Amino acid sequence: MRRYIVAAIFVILAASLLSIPISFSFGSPIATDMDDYFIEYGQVQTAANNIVTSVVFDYRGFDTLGESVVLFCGVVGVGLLFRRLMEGEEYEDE
Amino acid sequence: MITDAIIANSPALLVMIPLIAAFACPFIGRISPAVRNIWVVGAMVLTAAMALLLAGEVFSSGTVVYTFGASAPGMSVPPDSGGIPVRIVFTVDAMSALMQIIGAITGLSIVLYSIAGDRRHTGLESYYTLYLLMIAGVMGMVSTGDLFNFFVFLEILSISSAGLIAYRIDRGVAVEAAVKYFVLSTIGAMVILVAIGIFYGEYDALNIAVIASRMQFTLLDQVALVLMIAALGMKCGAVPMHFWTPDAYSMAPSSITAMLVVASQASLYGLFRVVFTLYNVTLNAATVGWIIIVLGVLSMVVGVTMAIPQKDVKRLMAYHAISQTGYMLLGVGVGLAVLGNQSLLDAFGYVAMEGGIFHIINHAMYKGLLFLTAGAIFYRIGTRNLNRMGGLGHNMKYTMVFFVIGALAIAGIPPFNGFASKLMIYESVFMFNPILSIIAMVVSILTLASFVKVFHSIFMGPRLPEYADVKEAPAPMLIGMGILAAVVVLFGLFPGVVVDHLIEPAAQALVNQGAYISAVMGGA
Amino acid sequence: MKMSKIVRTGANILYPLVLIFGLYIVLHGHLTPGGGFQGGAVIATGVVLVIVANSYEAVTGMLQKVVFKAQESIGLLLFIGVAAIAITLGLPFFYNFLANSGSIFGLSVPFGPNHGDLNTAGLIPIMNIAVGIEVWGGLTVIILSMLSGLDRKEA
Amino acid sequence: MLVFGTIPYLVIVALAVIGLATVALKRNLIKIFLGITIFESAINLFLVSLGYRDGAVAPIFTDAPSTEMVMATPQALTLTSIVIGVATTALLLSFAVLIWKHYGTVDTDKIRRLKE
Repeated sequence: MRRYIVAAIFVILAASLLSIPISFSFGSPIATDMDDYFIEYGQVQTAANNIVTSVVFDYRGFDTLGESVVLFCGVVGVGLLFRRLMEGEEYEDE
Repeated sequence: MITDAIIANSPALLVMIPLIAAFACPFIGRISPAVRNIWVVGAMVLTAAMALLLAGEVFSSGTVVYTFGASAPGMSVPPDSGGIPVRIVFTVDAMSALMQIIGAITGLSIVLYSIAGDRRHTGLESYYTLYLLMIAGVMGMVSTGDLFNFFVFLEILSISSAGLIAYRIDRGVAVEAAVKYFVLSTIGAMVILVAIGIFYGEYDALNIAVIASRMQFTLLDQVALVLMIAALGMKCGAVPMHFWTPDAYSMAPSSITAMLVVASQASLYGLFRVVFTLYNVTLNAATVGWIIIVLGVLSMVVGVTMAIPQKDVKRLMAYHAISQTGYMLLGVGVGLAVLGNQSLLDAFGYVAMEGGIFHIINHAMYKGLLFLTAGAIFYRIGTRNLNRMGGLGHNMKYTMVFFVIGALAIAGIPPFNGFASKLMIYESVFMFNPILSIIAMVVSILTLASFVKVFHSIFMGPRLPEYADVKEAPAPMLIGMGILAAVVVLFGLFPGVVVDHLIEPAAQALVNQGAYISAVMGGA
Repeated sequence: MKMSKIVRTGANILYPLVLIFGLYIVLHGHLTPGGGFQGGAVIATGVVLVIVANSYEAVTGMLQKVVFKAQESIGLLLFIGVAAIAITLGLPFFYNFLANSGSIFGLSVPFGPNHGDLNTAGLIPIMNIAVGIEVWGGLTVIILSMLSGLDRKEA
Repeated sequence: MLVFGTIPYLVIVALAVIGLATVALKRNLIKIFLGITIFESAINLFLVSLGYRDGAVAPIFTDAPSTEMVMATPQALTLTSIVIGVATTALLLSFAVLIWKHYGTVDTDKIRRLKE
C-alpha cells in the first residue's frame, strides 16, 4: 500500500516538474529586467568588477548574512550534538 | 536622534538583535552561566520591545517598507531601475506585525521559563545560541517581502530547530525525531526553492510584490502554487504531511516545543502570504480555498482522534496542536473560498478569516502554555507517561491552575481566548457550509473530553507516595507560564478590543493585495 | 592512523600554498570569480589536508576547537558590524557607504572593461574577509567536531 | 533550437526524481542523505541554468572586450543554496553518527523506536 502511494506521488511530482522543460528554454530567459539593471549599473554603483559579488554582498547582502547564519547554525548544531554529557546527566526515564 | 534612528531601522533591528546576541553567546557563555542568562533575557526583551515598537508603527501608520542597502529605508525602487525593486525589501504589514507580536511574547516567556528549567544540563550556550537563531528565523520569515530571503530564514529556522530537537542526545529517539523533522523540512525547503526558481525564471523577480503584480497564473504558476502549498503545509503540520509533528514535539525539550509551535505558525503565515498576497484573485479562489478547507478539516478530525488514545502527555498535546492548526486553515480557507465575491466576503468571509487569524495568536499562547506546564511537570517528576502520574494537584497548585487555563482555552470554553476565536469560526463557517461548522464543534467537544481525562490523570486523585515530596515549579518557570496565562485570560475577556485593533487590520492586509504591492512599488 | 612520510611532508609543503591561494580568492572576491565563501572553503580544505596527513591525535593539540569557534563568531560579528555601521550614519542597514567614497577601498570604477583595482568596491572586500574568516572557522569546527564524535577505538 | 533548449531542464528533472526516489525508497540513512544531496544539486543546477543566455560570458568585467553577460542573480542564489546545503549535510551526517552510536545500525527499519 505504502509503495503505491509513494509511486503515485512520484508520478505526480515528475509530471509537474516536467512543466519546467516545457515552459523554459535554456539559453534564452523570458524576463531579464532586474539582471540587466545589475549588469548596467552594478559596476558603477558598487565599484566592483565582479557583478556576482556585487549582487551577493551589496544588492542581496542580507541574504548573504542569512547564509552565513545558516552555516553558523550548522556549526553550533554539530557542536551541540557531539558535546560531552555531564556525569549522571539524564533527560528521560521512559 | 537615536530614537528616530531606532524607529527608522526597527525592521532590521528586529532581526539583528537576536543575531548579534546569538553570535556573541558562545563568548558570553564562557564567562558564567548567570551572565549568559542575563544576556539572553536582555536580548529577548530588546527584541520584544522592538517588535512592539514596530507593531505600533504599523498599526498606526500603515505598512512599513525597509530596503536593505538602499540610500533610504523607503527607497525600495531605485529611480533608474524602471520601477522594479532590485534589493531585499522587508515589508511589514499588519499581518506580519501580528506574527511578530506572537513571536515576541511567546519567545520572551519561553526564555524566562528555560533559564530555570535547564540549569542542570550541558551545552546550554549552544542551546541559547540556537534558540536566539530560531527567534531571528521566525522574525525574518514573517517580515520579509522577498521570496528567496524567506527561504533563507526558513532554513535558519529548520536547522536551528533540528539541532534543538536532538538536544537530549543520550536517547536515540530524540535524534531519530530530529532526523525525521530535518529530512522532511529540508525537502520541503528545497521544494519551496524550486517554486522560487520557477517564479524567478518567469518574471525575473524575487520580490513578492513584483511577482504579484506580474502574476499571469500560467501552468508554471499553478505548479509553483501546488509545490508551495505542499511544502508549507508540511512545515505547519497539516494532516496528510503531519507525521513529523508528534515525534518532534514530544522529543524536544518543552521550551523548544513551545517555540516549534510558533515556528509552525510562521510557516502557516508563509502559506497565507503565498495564497493571498502572491496569487490573490488570479487563482481559482474557490478551488484553492476548498483545498485548504479540506486540509483543515482533515487536520482537525485526524488530530483529535489520534490524540485521545495517547499515553505520553506531550505527544497527546502535539496531536491537539495538529487539530488546532486545522481550525486556522478552516477559517482562513473559508475566507479564501469567497475571495472574489465581495458580498459574501463582507457577509462572513472576513469574520471567518479573522477567526482563523485570531486562532493563530490564541493557539500560540495556550498551546505554548500547555507545553510549558507539561515541561514543568516533567521537570519535577521525570516522566511524561500519563498512567504513572496522579495527585500532583496537591503539590503543584500554580502549575495546575495554568494547565486548567490552557486546557479550557484549547477546548473553547468561555471566558478564555480559544472560545472567542472558535466562536467566530463557528458562526461564519456555518453560513458558508453548516456541516463544516458542526465538524468543528464536535472536534472541540472531543478536545475538551481529552483534556478532562488528562487533567484528571495528572492532577486529581490521591497523593502518590513516590511524588509525596514533589515541589512547585521554580519561580522563573512560573513567571514564564504566568505571562502566557495572563495573555490567554486577557484575550478571552476582551476579544472585541483585540479583534478590532490587531486581527481586523491583519485580515484586511491579507485580502488587500493592491495595498501590499503599492506599498513596495510606490503606487506603480 | 598515520600516513607515510611522503604524504605528511607533501601536506606540510602544500598547506601554506593552499592558505595563500585561499586568501587570494578571499581578497580578490570583487574582481575575479570567488569570494569569502569559496576562499574560506579552500583554506578549510587545507586544514583537512593537515588532519588527514597527520593523525587526529597529533593535530588536536595544534588545532583547538575553541579557537576556531571564536574565529567564526568574530567573522560573523565583523560582518554584521560593518553592515550595521551604516545605521549609525543614518543610512539603512547594509548600505555600502565606502564605495566610491575615495577612502579605503573607495576608488570609483567606470563602466565597461577595465583591468580592475584591489582598492575598490567599498564594504564588499571587508565583508568578503569577514565571511572568509567565518567559513574557515566554521568548516574547521564542523570537521573537528565530527572527528571528536567518532569512537577512536574503531578508527 | 527547441531540443537543445529543453535537454538541460530534462536532466534536472531526472536528477531531482532520482534524488527523491533515493530518499523515499532506500532504507539506509546515509543513502537517504545522499538522495537529499542529489536533489539539492538538481535544484542548484536549475537555478544556475535559469540565468544562462546563449553565447554570453560570466558577469565579470575584465580587460576582455565587453560582450553580452549572463544573469548574475541566479549565481548568487546558487551560492547561497550551496552553503545552506553544506550546513544541512553536516548536520544530517552528525545525526547519522549519533544514530549509529545509539543503535549500531543506520537502517531505518531497525531503528524505528518512535511510535507510528
